[in-house]
Amino acid sequence: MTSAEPASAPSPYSDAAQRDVANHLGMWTLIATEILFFGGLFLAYCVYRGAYPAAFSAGSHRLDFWSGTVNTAVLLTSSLFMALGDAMIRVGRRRGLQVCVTLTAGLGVLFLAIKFSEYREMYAEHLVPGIRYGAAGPPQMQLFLFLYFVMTALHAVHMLVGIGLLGWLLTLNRRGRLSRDRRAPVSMVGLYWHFVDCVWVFLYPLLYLIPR
Amino acid sequence: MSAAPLSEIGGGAGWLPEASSFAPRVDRVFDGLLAASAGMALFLTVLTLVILVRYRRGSAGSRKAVRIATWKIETAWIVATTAVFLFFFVQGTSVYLEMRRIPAGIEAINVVGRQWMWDVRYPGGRREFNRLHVRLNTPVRLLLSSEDVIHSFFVPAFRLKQDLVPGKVVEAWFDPTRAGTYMLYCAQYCGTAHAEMTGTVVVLAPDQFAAWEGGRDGGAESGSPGLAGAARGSAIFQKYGCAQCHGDAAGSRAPRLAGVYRGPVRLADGRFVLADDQFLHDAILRAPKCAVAGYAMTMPTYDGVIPEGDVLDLISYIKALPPAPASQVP
Amino acid sequence: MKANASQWAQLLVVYGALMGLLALTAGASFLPGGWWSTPVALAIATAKAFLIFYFFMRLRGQSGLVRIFAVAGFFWLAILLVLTSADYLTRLWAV
Amino acid sequence: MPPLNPPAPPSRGYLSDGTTVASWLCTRDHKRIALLYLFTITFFFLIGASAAALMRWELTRPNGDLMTSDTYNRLFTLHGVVMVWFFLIPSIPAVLGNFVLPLAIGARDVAFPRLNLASWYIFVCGGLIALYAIVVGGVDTGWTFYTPYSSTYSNSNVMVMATGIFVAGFSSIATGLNFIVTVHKLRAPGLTWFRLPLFVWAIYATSIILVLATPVLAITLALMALERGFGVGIFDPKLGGDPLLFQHLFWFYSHPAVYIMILPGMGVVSELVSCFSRKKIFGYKVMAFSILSIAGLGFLVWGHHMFVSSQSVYAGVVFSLLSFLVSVPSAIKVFNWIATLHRGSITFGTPLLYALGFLALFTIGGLTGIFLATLAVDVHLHDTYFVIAHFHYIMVGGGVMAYMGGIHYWWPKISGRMFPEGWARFSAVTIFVGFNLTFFPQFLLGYLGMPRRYHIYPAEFQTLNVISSAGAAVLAVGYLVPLCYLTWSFFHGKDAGPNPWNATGLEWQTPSPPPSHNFEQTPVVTRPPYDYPPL
Ligand code: HEA
Ligand code: HEA
Ligand code: HEC
Ligand code: CUA
Ligand SMILES: [Cu+2]
Repeated sequence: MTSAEPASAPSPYSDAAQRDVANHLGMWTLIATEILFFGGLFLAYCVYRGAYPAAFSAGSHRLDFWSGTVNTAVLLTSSLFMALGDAMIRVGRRRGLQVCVTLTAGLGVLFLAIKFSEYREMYAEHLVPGIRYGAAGPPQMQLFLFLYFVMTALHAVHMLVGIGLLGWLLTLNRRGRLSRDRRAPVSMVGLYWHFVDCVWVFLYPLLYLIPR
Repeated sequence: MSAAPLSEIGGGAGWLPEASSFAPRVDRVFDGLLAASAGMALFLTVLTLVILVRYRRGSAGSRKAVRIATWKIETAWIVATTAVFLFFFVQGTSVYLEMRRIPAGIEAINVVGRQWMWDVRYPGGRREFNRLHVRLNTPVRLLLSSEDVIHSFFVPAFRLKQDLVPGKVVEAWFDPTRAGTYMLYCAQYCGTAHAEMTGTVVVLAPDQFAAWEGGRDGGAESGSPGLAGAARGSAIFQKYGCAQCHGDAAGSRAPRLAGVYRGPVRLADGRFVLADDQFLHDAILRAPKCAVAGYAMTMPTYDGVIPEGDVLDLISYIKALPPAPASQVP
Repeated sequence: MKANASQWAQLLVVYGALMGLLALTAGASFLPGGWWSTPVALAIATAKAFLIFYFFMRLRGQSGLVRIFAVAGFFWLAILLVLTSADYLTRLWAV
Repeated sequence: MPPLNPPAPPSRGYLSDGTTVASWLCTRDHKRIALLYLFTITFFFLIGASAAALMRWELTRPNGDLMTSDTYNRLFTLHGVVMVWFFLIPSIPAVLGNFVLPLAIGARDVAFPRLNLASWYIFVCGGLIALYAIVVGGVDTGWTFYTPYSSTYSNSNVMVMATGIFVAGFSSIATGLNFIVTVHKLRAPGLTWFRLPLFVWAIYATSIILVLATPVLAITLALMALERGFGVGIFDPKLGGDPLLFQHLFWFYSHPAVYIMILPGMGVVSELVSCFSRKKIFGYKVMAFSILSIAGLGFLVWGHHMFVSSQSVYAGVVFSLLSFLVSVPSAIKVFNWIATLHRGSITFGTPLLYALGFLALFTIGGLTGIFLATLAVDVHLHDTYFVIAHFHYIMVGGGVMAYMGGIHYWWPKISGRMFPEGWARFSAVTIFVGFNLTFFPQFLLGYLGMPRRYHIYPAEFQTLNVISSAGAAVLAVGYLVPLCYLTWSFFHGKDAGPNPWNATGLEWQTPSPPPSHNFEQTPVVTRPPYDYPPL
């Protein structure tokens, strides 16, 4: 969708600027779709938190506050490096891009590792509804924990896709396919990565910071 | 259950009767909509046909542009349409709010929906299946709940419909204004036998209602087991809704009863017992004690619901069923 | 080159603001909670999201059309939340 | 615009640019992808129609003795799922939209040709998964998948079918995204927004709905499937979950989805009415804005499917009011189409017959939608055959009629050949008659109280049901005849020439069938749309 076409293939575009705007519009449309994809989960969260505030608070306090907080910092930092990488390729610094994207992907992997250790911890504590559950507490706490797992797992799947896209950028760059004038893939992957970061920015207070 | 006779639907009237206090009000809104829509549709049809004939290619009609500014025409019909629509919105909403305003201070009848039967429990402790008896011209309040999936309590003659949602109790009410027997349907799809989750609402004049309250369905006298009992048992089997689960069309929700008698039955706890009269008796009245292996415990307890005489007739009926070809052990 | 230095500086400033907001919201969660806790946490999250959209995702340099596309998803999400709340918040009201 | 009279086509344009199977399966040409979609959805239509035929056969008997309840329940679920997600939603957008939209705006292709091809593969994947669910035993939840029946109690292949619909949803999203960007960025020079044909407006508005509503369906089906798989979930009443939340999420998608199914049809009908009355569409700007307002307001009315679900009374009132308001632009469109015919120079080609059928049947379906939006009346009519008749009048009488009209109108462009006019008129009239015979009795059945999804019904409903089934047989003839003559004419029809209807619109300035790159030079537009010479 975004890679450079071979010169022989007919392009629907008349010039590069038109293609660039089209790519941006396409990516932002995809992000709008993604907002509503997560939106169904946010709606369920709002409805049930409104209905069962105590159970949600109890569930929230079974989560590991520090894992969530550190993970937020990790993702914000990864977004910084993604933005720096974009700034690098804008002035043609391909080495700089390589370093920044590598750091971004590394922080993404770190995020997933912390997330996974959280999951494992909760599995050990019988806090996984439907798989291993035995927590004392109101039955509605399972609604919170179920939403926690679905929301964070869907987010983690998006992270995995994002890390794959970052790997693709690294490959393109190593093959010399990215430059100051051919940087659409960097912008597109960047938009996606920042968006996934934004989703977490909302998940963090909603899941980890419910007051007692 | 299938093909109810005419009288079951309309209480004798061929067209849909107006048998509750708000039925006429709903119908007046409907009639208004029908008149406006039919008038509009007819007008547009005639108009279009006239245009098609007059302005077919080569006809003599004038092709000069219309003199009125387009925006004026557009504004006119936007405003007119909106006004007509708002009129019907107000009408429909005011009647609806009245239908939802539930009169206070009436003892409620509990109606429990279950795949695929209606379990009606009256304030006095009396219980009926797939049948609701009410007194003419006396408002009735229903507390609707479901034990499994969503069902919907639908009596067309009353213009009444309300979903039964598992996990909550929903209120509904009606004021029957016409004696008769009316169809009750489950209107929300609820699985295999959704189309058979039907029943009747019987609206009785006050004296008949008092007689019904006094008796127990005319109190079937307990008869001796035997063929006559089996014949009566067949009717009772239908009446209490046994066939909903044990009938031939019911799928695999409940064990087939043909050939059960004097055979081995494997219970849920692994034991085998012999299905003798005592077992059948207990299975009907106290199902949980006789949980059969391989089935969900969905059979209601009929203790205090089915008179002892009817139980004996049911047992006669089950004994008399021709044995099934296949093994009964699930 | 100078333009770039200022651009990187700007990204770093935004990053600092993001981390500051994170510290703020994490710290606030140790205070005794009240009715204001969740609105404040969501306001901070919204501020963070705005910074990410506006600077990291470069909405500030984009045309109005792209900005409309960026807002559309949130607008439709608001429709979903508001009209569903119209049901849940009024269920117990008397008729 | 007068046609440019391009030189006679040397061959059959895009059809002869490579004839191997690979040249079709790896194509990025929007016109070939449109044909791939055409074959696929025709196949699914035949499946859905066969299910309808079996259902109508069963419904001739009140006792339900031709098939078991489980079979019947699987049939209407299969029918609803296939007809909605695998036929009608992709019908006009993915076939006619794909073929015509780039031509109509003077573009060489859509914005993302590879994504376009990928969307077809995704669609086929979803379709195969759905077919697998049908073959291994079907699904018995109804197309609405209401919980807790779907998530807990059903014993059928709910997960597989939900996966198929989930996958097909991403095909919808890809198509919508592609069309939005195409309309924004690839219009020919001079083709300003208010010079766009209304068909393009309609596809654009539909694409917005596709992109913003479909993801909500995807997450809803995923939540339902998770609940089914793990035995725990957010719709489960035992944990305090609310089955109504599922309904809110489902209808937040599925009401906008009904406008996905009708807006493209409205766009097609605008083209047909204007072309066959040789007159500019009446109130062009109002028509364009009404398309946009239907798409926008359509997101605000989903609660009208839940009036008796025990949602809040106040929410019901709000949703009822909004449902009346969303109907205003539809009414305006009907008036404008009739005003377009007024003082035109009307020829009765087959496409116009379909457009007139659309006008009549959509109006009846829409007016009965007004009945259903009226709170007090819907309490009685909800989940009866009145609703079935309402939406078949709009979706079959409106949507499918418009699709057939569009296929006939652009067939000369797609195939380069003319269809036999006599047969085509015969089948258009047959469909109209058969349709009314099938579905008008269902309004009466519904008012008398026959519930939906019932194959065992009181005996006095039999007469009307038999009439309805007889109508379905007539309808079957009306649908099968075009299948035959269109296939025949693709190979043996008369040469059409570039512009057989003398229509305006950029697509008619190319040879028929168009060459692979559509235009030799990018056209420059200087005139308003529907610029027919004065009469
Ligand atoms: C393409 C599909 C389509 C379209 C376009 C519509 C359009 C409309 N629908 Fe329909 N609808 C469905 C498909 C569709 N519907 C389906 C599939 C269901 C059932 C789903 C299920 O449960 O399985 C359904 C169910 C449904 C219900 C729920 C019924 C119930 O289950 O109880 C309601 C209730 O409000 C409703 C209303 C409307 C309205 C008000 C419109 C309006 O948009 C119609 C507007 C059009 C007009 C109004 C006609 C033109 C007007 C005039 C010519 C002017 C006349 C002027 C005057 C009267 C002054 N629809
Ligand atoms: C979106 C499009 C769409 C279309 C085009 C149709 C087309 C038709 N529909 Fe359907 N229908 C729905 C969408 C659609 N429907 C939906 C969403 C439901 C609700 C499902 C639910 O409740 O969950 C429904 C439900 C529904 C019911 C109600 C079932 C019930 O509630 O119990 C009925 C009953 O008559 C029906 C009939 C028909 C008929 C006769 C046609 C006819 O127009 C079809 C015309 C075709 C024929 C009559 C047969 C022709 C045969 C062939 C062309 C092929 C033959 C080939 C071979 C045998 C190889 N439909
Ligand atoms: C809601 C469904 C349902 C209804 C209604 C129902 N049953 Fe049952 N019945 C079951 C199920 C499920 C079982 C097996 C599990 C159990 O023992 O409860 C069963 C078991 C039985 C058995 C024991 C069968 C065996 O194989 O040992 C008998 C006898 C019986 N039912 C008779 C009746 C009679 C008589 C009625 C009506 C008065 C009736 N049932 C109504 C569901 C039902
Ligand atoms: Cu109970 Cu349908
Ligand atoms: Cu709707």
